[in-house]
Amino acid sequence: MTERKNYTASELLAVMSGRILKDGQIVFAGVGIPLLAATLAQGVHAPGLTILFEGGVIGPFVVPGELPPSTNEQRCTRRANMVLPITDVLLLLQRGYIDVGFMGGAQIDRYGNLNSSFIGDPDNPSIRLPGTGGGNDISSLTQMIVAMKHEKRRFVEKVDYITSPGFIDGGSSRADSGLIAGGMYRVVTDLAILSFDEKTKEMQVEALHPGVSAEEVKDNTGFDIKIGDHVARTEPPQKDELAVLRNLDPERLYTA
Amino acid sequence: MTERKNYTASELLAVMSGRILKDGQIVFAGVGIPLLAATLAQGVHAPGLTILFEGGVIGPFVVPGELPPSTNEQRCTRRANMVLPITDVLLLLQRGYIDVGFMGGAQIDRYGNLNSSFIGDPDNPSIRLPGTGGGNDISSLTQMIVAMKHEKRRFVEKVDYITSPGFIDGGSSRADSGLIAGGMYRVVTDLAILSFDEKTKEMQVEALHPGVSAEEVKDNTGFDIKIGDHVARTEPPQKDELAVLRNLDPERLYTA
Amino acid sequence: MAEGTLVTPHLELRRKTAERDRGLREKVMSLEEAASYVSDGDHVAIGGCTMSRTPTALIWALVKARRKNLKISRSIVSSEGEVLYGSGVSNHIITSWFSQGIVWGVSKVMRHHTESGKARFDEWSHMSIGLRYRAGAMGIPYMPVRSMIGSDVNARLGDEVKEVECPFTGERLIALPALNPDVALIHVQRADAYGNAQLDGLQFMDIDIAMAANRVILTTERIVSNDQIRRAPDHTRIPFFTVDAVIEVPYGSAPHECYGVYEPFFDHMDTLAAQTKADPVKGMKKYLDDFYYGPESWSDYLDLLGADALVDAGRRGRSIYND
Amino acid sequence: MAEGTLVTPHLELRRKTAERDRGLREKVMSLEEAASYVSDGDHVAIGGCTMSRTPTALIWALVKARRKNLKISRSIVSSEGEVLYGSGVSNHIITSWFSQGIVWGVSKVMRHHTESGKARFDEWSHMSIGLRYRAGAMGIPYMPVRSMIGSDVNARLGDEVKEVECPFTGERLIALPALNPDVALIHVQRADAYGNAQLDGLQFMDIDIAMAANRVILTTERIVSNDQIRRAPDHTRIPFFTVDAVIEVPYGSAPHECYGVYEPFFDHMDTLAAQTKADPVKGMKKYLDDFYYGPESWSDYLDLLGADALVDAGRRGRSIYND
Repeated sequence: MTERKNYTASELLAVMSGRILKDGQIVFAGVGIPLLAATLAQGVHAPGLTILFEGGVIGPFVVPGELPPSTNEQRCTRRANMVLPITDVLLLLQRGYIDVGFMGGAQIDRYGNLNSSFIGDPDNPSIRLPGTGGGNDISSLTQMIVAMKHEKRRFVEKVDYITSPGFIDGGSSRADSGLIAGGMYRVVTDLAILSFDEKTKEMQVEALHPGVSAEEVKDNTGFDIKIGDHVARTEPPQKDELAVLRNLDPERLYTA
Repeated sequence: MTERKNYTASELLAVMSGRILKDGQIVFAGVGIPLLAATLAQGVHAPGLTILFEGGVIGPFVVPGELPPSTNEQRCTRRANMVLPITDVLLLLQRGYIDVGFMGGAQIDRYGNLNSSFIGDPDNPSIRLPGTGGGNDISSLTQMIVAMKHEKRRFVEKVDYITSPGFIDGGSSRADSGLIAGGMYRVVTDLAILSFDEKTKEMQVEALHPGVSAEEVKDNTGFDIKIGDHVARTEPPQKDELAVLRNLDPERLYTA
Repeated sequence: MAEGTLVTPHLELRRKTAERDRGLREKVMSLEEAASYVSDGDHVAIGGCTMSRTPTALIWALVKARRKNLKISRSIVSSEGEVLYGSGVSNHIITSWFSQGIVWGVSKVMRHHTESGKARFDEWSHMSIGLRYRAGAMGIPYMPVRSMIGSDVNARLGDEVKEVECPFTGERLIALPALNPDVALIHVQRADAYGNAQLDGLQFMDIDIAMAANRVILTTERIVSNDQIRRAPDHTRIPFFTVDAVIEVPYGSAPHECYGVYEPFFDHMDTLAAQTKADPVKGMKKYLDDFYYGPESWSDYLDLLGADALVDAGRRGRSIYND
Repeated sequence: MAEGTLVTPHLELRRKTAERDRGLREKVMSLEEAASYVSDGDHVAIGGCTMSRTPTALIWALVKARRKNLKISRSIVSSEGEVLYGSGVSNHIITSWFSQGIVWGVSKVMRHHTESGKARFDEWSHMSIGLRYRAGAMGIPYMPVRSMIGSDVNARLGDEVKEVECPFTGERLIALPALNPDVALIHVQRADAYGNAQLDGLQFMDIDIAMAANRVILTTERIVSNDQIRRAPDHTRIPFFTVDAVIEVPYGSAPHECYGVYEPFFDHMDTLAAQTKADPVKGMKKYLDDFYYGPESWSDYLDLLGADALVDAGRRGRSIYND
């Protein structure tokens, strides 16, 4: 990265993933970067974007400086259009009302499978992670955007455990397993925007962030990742984007 | 019947069936006689009886003189403990929370099967009746009390069509068909109280109403019905029972 | 729905949903515009139950638009079913019970159309209708149930129900096919311009119908601000993104009731029952001429009901909150 | 539940329900009496989610009563799971996510117990947990679902999930086994003495849990009259006949939140996280000694939280209605 950057890696993540969201979409968001990015998108280019939370919330407005600690507390319901039981909000994914699921990730592999359950052998793990929450449901039932730090230990050849399915073993294996809808759409990192090959379903570089080289991405990825010769380059975060973001999280809870 | 009776056949029906209900029971009731009988029971001997209506009502108080036209209008919800969607109130039957289903009947047969759909051949009926409503669900999923006029054309050897299952073909045929719970408990008529043989599941006379002879029941039943030599006899409607009933339905909408 | 397909395959259902504009946008329109959202041959689910929260104004608009061959489903069908049969808007109704109402006996109009073979009345148990909508709302193709087993209701439905075995207990159950209507017509007490609807009192099957349908047309006694909706989000029962059209129609269920706003117009219902009892064909034709084809607007229709009747029904309706 | 039986057979479920006194009767009691409704080895479902409407006071009473070997299920498990593991009340938790809360990182107490094999943490997807309760609430033995397919979450559950085929579309789905807990613990904003409960704001899975369970113990911020409940019956979410015990417990979810009444006690949660992060065993022991074994009554427990914290959490909680 260049020396001149006036934003943190987390801010870059929030801005870049927020830009992918389109006006009018219905987005099932986790807390942290996804929530910030979606709220940022509402403020900048997508006023008709609707956010849903796993706790049972449709169309809330997040109050700047009062970010919710999870998707299941009353702060998530500020000025919401509707609250409903958890099972029912998750069923909206199964019915097909949701355009995008948007969450963070701890470990991802070549085919976009996510692991948030076990590091190491699940029968004898070195770390027991908190688990799927709604992650498995979201990634099974809709199109996904994942925002995460780009580190070699997080981008692995094969996850230790598929908590939230991406394209499983690539090719048609996701649909073959019975997951006939949804799938990974984009992975947004602090280095690049990643997409998946239409046929093989392997992760590839869609665009590099300002000042990031192809080498840097390869070095921070635990598998061989395809980067085209004429790969696109993203625009750096703009003043208005950063201003909205910093107003939302003045204490830098999620954007330190 | 004797000359001295000071009540109508419908009042007799309401009183006799109301007496069968026990304090603390949860009763799924239809409008008309069932609703009157259940409200009467609350007023006389079962203050802790809870009434449920198909429209989605738990524990209402019916206002005397404002009887609801069906189980699906706001009059059914007066001072209710809870209202909920139709599907959910019916699911309480499937879950097993309901002690008794209580409804009227148009046509019944030897094994307690009810028909409220077709008179004659269903493919070319002489009368198309309104259909099951929740009757099929109630009789499939809980113990039943049916209140109806005792007439030969209503008590038939075999119903033209099983809308609400009783004991199907008798014996174990109900359970064999897959209906593992519930079944007919009592049929209350203006002549007698009828029960079902434990083994054969054939309708039999449990008790005769005041002044009614065994012959009279046989003459008004379209199949050979068993009456024991020492059959019980019900007590005539009491003053307090008739007073409560007449207060509920002063215009005799359902007790003419 | 493709002709002959009982259950919409999941990917087709998703495609239809993805095509809808589900963003937060105003969608207030007239009854006439809303009627154009229903095409001849559509499966139309009707909200409410019997004489409660019937979307009468929408049905009135469909009759006036001379819509044809609609397949109708509803929890319990009352006089609106007689209107649909009588006007030729539908000759196929799927429900659990069909008559004007218990107090008026068996509907002569229903009998006339079904016994003559002019129209079809498919009978399912009440809970089965509800669970078919619910499966549709949940995005699953079937729902296991313990009802209807062993009866002729089940037998008569033939291949439209299947027997399944629980893979855990071995218990035998019936699989009900999911129902995803092409259009749902729903009347509520209040909604905002985006379609967020808040229902008071009895809910019937309306929430499941809204979630299951591929289009939802909502009439409402009044349109309130989105701010008011957001002040009590736990009272919102239907989310805006399931709704495609919002129309403000005071007395939109008349002559049926709208919980807490007005009770049924009993005298009107008595008159209708009497004239169809006398002659189901001529009686219904007169009713349609008088109240459907005659009045040019919904206001004209209300004029025909009469101010006294409107006031009386309203007084009785609001009385639920007097206790 | 019979040992080893994943799904309670229908007739057994019905028998248990029939045995309960479901009549309209008062059932107000103390926390100590209510704790006796839970037996060692029971499957106990916990209402709320993460740090919201957790029935903390009931869990506190179970810890004090030294209950053992409870099998616990919940939507998402937070610090109450650390307390259950740490106190030995449970060594088997079934949930979709288990940590104190996202902002505090991965729970060291959860890690200590699961990585050492001292305790079991069965992971299901969030919707799967919800649909298992819902199937239990509906009285069906399984629910078909399109989630969990193809993942290791599914694979690791082995025979506890089955693949089924839709008899109409041929689509492959997963069958989730119905869950009918022995006991449900639920905390609400208000209920009457009979157990009619009205919940404000987020509902989580509480309604399904109450319907599914074989016993329900309800704590409530306040007990209101049955008259008040009857004035707004469409706000009642849990009907009295599913409830076996009612206890009035102000601040019954502290240090978690109760929607509209108080927000989480964040400082308390920070302190707990810091001391278990330093040492999951000693840190948890100290927490239990200080806040569970130490105070003799729930009032003593609230005294330990401190008046300032109670007032502050209350001010933040009520602020949801300030807009």
